[in-house]
Amino acid sequence: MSSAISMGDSHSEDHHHLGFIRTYIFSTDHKMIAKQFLVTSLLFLAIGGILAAMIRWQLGFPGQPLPFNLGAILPNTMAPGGIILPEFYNSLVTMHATFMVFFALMPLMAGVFGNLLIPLQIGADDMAFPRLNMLSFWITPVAGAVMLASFFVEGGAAGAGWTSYAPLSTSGEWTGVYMGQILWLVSLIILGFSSITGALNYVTTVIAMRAPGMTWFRIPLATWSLFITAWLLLLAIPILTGGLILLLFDQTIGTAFFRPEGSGEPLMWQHIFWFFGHPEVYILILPAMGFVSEVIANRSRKPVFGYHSMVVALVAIAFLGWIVWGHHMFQSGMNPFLGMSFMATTVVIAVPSAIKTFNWLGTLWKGDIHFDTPLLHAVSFVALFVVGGLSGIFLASAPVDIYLHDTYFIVAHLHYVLVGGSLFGIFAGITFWYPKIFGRMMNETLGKIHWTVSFITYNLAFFPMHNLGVQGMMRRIYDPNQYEFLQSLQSTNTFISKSVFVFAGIQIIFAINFLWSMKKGKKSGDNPWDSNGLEWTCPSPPPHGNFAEVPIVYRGPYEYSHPDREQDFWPQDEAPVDDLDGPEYTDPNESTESNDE
Amino acid sequence: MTWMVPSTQTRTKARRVTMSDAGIATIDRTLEPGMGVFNKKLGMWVFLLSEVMFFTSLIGSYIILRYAHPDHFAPPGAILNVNLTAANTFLLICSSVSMVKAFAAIQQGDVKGLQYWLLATIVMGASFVGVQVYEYIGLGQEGFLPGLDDYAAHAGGPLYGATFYAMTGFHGAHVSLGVLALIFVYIRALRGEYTVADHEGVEVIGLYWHFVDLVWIILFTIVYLI
Amino acid sequence: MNLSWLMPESVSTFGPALDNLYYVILWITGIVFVVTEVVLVYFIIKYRHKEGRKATYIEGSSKAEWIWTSATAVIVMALAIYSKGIWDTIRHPDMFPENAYELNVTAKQYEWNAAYAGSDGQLGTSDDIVSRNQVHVPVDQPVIVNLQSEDVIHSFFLPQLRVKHDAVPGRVWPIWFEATQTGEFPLACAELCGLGHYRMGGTLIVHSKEDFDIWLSEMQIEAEDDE
Amino acid sequence: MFVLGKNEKLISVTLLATLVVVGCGGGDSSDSAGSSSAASEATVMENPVDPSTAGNISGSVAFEGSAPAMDAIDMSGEQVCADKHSTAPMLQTVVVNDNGTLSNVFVYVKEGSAIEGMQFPTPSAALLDQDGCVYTPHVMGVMVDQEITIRNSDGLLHNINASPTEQRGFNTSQPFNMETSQDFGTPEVMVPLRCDVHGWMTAFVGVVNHPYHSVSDGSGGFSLSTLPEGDYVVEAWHEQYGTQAQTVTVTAGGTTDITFTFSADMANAVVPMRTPIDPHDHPLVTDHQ
Repeated sequence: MSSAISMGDSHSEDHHHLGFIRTYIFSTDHKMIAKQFLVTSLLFLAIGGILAAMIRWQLGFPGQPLPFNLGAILPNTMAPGGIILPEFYNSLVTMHATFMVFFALMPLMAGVFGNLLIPLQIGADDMAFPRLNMLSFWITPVAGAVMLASFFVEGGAAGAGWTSYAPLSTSGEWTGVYMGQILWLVSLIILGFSSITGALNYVTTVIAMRAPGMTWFRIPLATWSLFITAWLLLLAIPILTGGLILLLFDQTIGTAFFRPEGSGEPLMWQHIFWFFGHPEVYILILPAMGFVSEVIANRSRKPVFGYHSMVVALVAIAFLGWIVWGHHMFQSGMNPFLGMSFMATTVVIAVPSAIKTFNWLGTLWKGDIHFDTPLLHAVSFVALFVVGGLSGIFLASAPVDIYLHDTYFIVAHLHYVLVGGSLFGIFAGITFWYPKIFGRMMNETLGKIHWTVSFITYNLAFFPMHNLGVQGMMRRIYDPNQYEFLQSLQSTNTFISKSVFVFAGIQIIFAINFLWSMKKGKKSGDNPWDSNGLEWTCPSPPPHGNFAEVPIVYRGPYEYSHPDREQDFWPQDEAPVDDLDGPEYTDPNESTESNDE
Repeated sequence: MTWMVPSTQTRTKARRVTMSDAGIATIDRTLEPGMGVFNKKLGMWVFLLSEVMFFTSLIGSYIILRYAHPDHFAPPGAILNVNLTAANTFLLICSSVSMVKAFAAIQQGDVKGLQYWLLATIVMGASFVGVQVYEYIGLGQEGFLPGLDDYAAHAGGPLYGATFYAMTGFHGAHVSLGVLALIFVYIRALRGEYTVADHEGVEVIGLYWHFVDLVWIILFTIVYLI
Repeated sequence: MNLSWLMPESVSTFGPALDNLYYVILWITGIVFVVTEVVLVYFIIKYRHKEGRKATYIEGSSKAEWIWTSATAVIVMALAIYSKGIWDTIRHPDMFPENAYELNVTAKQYEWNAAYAGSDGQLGTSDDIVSRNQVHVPVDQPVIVNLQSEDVIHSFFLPQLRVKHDAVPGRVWPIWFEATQTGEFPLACAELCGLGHYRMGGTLIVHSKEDFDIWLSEMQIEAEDDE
Repeated sequence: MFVLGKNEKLISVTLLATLVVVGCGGGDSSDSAGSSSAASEATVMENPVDPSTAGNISGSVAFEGSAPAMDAIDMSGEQVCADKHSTAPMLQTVVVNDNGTLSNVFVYVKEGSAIEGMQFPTPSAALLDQDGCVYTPHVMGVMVDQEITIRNSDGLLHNINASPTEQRGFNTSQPFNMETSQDFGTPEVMVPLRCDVHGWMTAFVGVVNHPYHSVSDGSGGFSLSTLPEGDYVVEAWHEQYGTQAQTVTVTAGGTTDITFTFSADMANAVVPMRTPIDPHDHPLVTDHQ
């Protein structure tokens, strides 16, 4: 038994008392909400992937009809004869990014793991505000439905890019998209409420509901990163909402906040958007850093190298994220002095990023590394995040950015961070905590096939994009062959597209593994990874209320291979030897407690 | 050490009481690592930070636009009725005072006082919104409108109208929501659901109300007076 | 397949400096990349799980962390200072060259219209000469381009001159460059501006000084004929 | 214990259903279905005018004064199009014919109690070609709901940006040789079309709810045929010289001749049409930093 405190037999607190609807649909249980988020956001991930495949079809095989007679199901306003039109291509680019950023990655990070891990890792029975939590989930599919609906309205879906730079996005005059842009705005305004209610919950829960002994520096890094992310969400999303509302006014009631014909300031939109947008970037990567820290420490059976500096680096990245937004706008028209200060703050971010990377390497050093699927994904995260981080240095240097800005170099950079980083981090997280969510292990063979093919085709697809950028290929262009100097890049583009198709296709293996293991996977037991965290002390899946008794935390989360111990792990709630007769600790309010009951 | 946890709610309350003598626990085994406030209050504080950022985006836009295009903004009093709004501001500040009174009453266990002061707050809050609507109608008739093509006031430009309505409108919406929430709390107060020991709801709505009041003082200063 | 990391040939005065900075960063990041990935692969192979192996209990090393933290900080700050010099050359208002030839480029969906001073020698007058999607400039002379837009944001991108700047409606942004070779070079739009964005291309035509004057006077005569 | 798998499927099915419902709801809001069914009904509709009681209007548009010089189009950036023109392509703003008449004048029946409330069959599709980076024809008339087949014969990107005032416009692209169908559901004289890729490309479409419209041709002539007898107000519209109207009486079996006269000094006339978007109308702010 890994835990000194017996879990008791109180599994009876199951929720068969609640009806089907309260259990599975309008559930307030944080684990069920996490599962709901998981299913919906994976669905949105698939939608985003399909849109990406269509973008790559056009770039790989420009002017050719879509394969598998897909053209037959698309209306003539999108793809007559199956050939994608430029305006539909713009919608694809916009909606791909929107779905991936707002409906796939954000809910996968905060929605799924924030809900699943925070209460379990800090030893709470649920979130601070369970009903608000339920609301936070149910807003997401509503916003997603509005976003999807925009494909079906006259004029098509929004086509001004996910950044929706004004004034292109302020009026259908410029794009031919009227309703689609409005639905895009409305959907994201709605989604903002989901993020804020979620973040409110995470912050309050972490601050106020930690189990006895769970001091700040005993919190696992996954929860730390989710806690920092929640702060970023809480403070960044309202900025975006404010901006979206003003843009919506420009679209609908004819105000001129961002419209130059009424003396509005188009650049103000960019400042608002990126003031939100850069923290948003960290919202999408910080949780993955947390998952990877957990997985690497656990699978190499070693404490996280420099736990304190990992936490400090997280906080530092989150803080710096607020003062660097201008580096997205070096070429937008900016006072050159301002540009200089943004460059200085931006390069400083390399410091905490380097700390994290080297500390992961330090964690692997002299470890006992188990090559399970979660570790493979976690190590891929480190390998790919290094690429994304280093390519960021090019872009941080304002003069080099003059050339590389808005080229495929940016596309490569952001996909190395958001796919190589975030998505592989999410895969590490899902494969690692799957047994806790569903009580069964995922299939290792399928997992390794999925990882191998994904990792190889991912790099084949995205690494050459750096070269495209260096050759000057602009992003968001429908057909690069229109430019003579880009025509020699067509073979590279075709190769990239083929790699993307394999990368996208192999995700079916993951989907099969995900669904098959739910029913047929090997039973996992409470603690399949011999892990220290509190989440592994309760049954898999945890019952309603999680812990039979409130766990008491005696040590940090990464006491692996401690020299004083036979076992190579040391659960956080295992009482020290002198406590074997039971904790000497007594609750000063035992009497109050019983009065309450 | 049998510390059964039946539900979040009772547990939260238990923790709150614990905090008063948190010093007993050793550092390693701090029972309560929280901030010394109950969850709903903490949640409201955190939510208000989020609200601060929302108003920051609106006020920030206003400052940027006004700085870039001073010709669009009329001098104080040229279009907006400062006296009327000053009176309205006073009304809102009074409602904050009455909110404090309501909270003080229930801390003493004075349920009647709570009901009385809550009602006063509701009436003043609703009047504030009413005066704002009256002001909007008057301004609209003068051609002070947000739209680029609709703006027809004798001074300033469309950016003035747009920023004015965006900021005061969203503040008005917050006051209206606050009044609705206060009515909900008032009904609970009439049913006697708040006691000396348990009046979290009053405290939480009070926080929100003071925040909305504070935002208005800022808005009044920068929109009407400067 | 074109997998080159080399920048295309540069034909502007500040191009080589910018390229050098790029190659410096490429070398530094390239070395860091190779070292990090090699170490990563080495660790996961060397310390892979074997029967009976137990990991060494190491909680960290402040010395190692100080070393790599300060090394990173020094390198990136050095890069920032190096970048600043080049950035100032290109963008600092005081560094704009004297005696530059000045022209206006107005972007619209989906065209670049370059306007040159007519016979009155002044820009912005009715006798301006306008050329569509073709920007003519003299070689070896600084050129100031006043960028503007009629509708949405476009981005004026001359890849081989290492020039890129957004044209923002409602504002005029001056940028400068000096071509060092005659010939025709691509001009592109680098900011999504609508459905025709991918085709909003043009040509920068760099003339010798004499040819440029000839071209300009021919255009002036043509414009006067139209009057 | 949790019953897993089943609930995941249920959730996803519910979600999919929601999305599909919303999606279909969105699809219905497009009015393309409505207009095409109206068009198919119209093809079976008979012309309500009895030819035996009908007459015709024919005439020409004269031009007075010296013909303004036509502006040449600089097609040097579009070699494909430039090669299609044997002579230098000219802007079609004012086209004065050799016989001193004016082309590209849209002539239509503006008022006429005899045709008030009549339902006319919708004619087959009209063709608007883009060949050599110019619109052919430059001015055209169609009936409400009549299909306009817009053809791209150049094989390079054109977009067709219609900016009417009485109805929702459209802005579609044609990146290669292809045809697109569009129609207008509300009468409007005139709807301007433009191509943003080639700033010189403009065209005008007059949308009326009857078949009595015509455009003056290369010899200045136009004709409106098979009108029921009665009095009509006929209007002539030119993109530069504005509009003129005449009252015309049509007798059964007869042909009434009329002549419109435009002159060079009408150049600043008010042209009833939406002003094309011109951001230069708004003073540009030139301060930076």
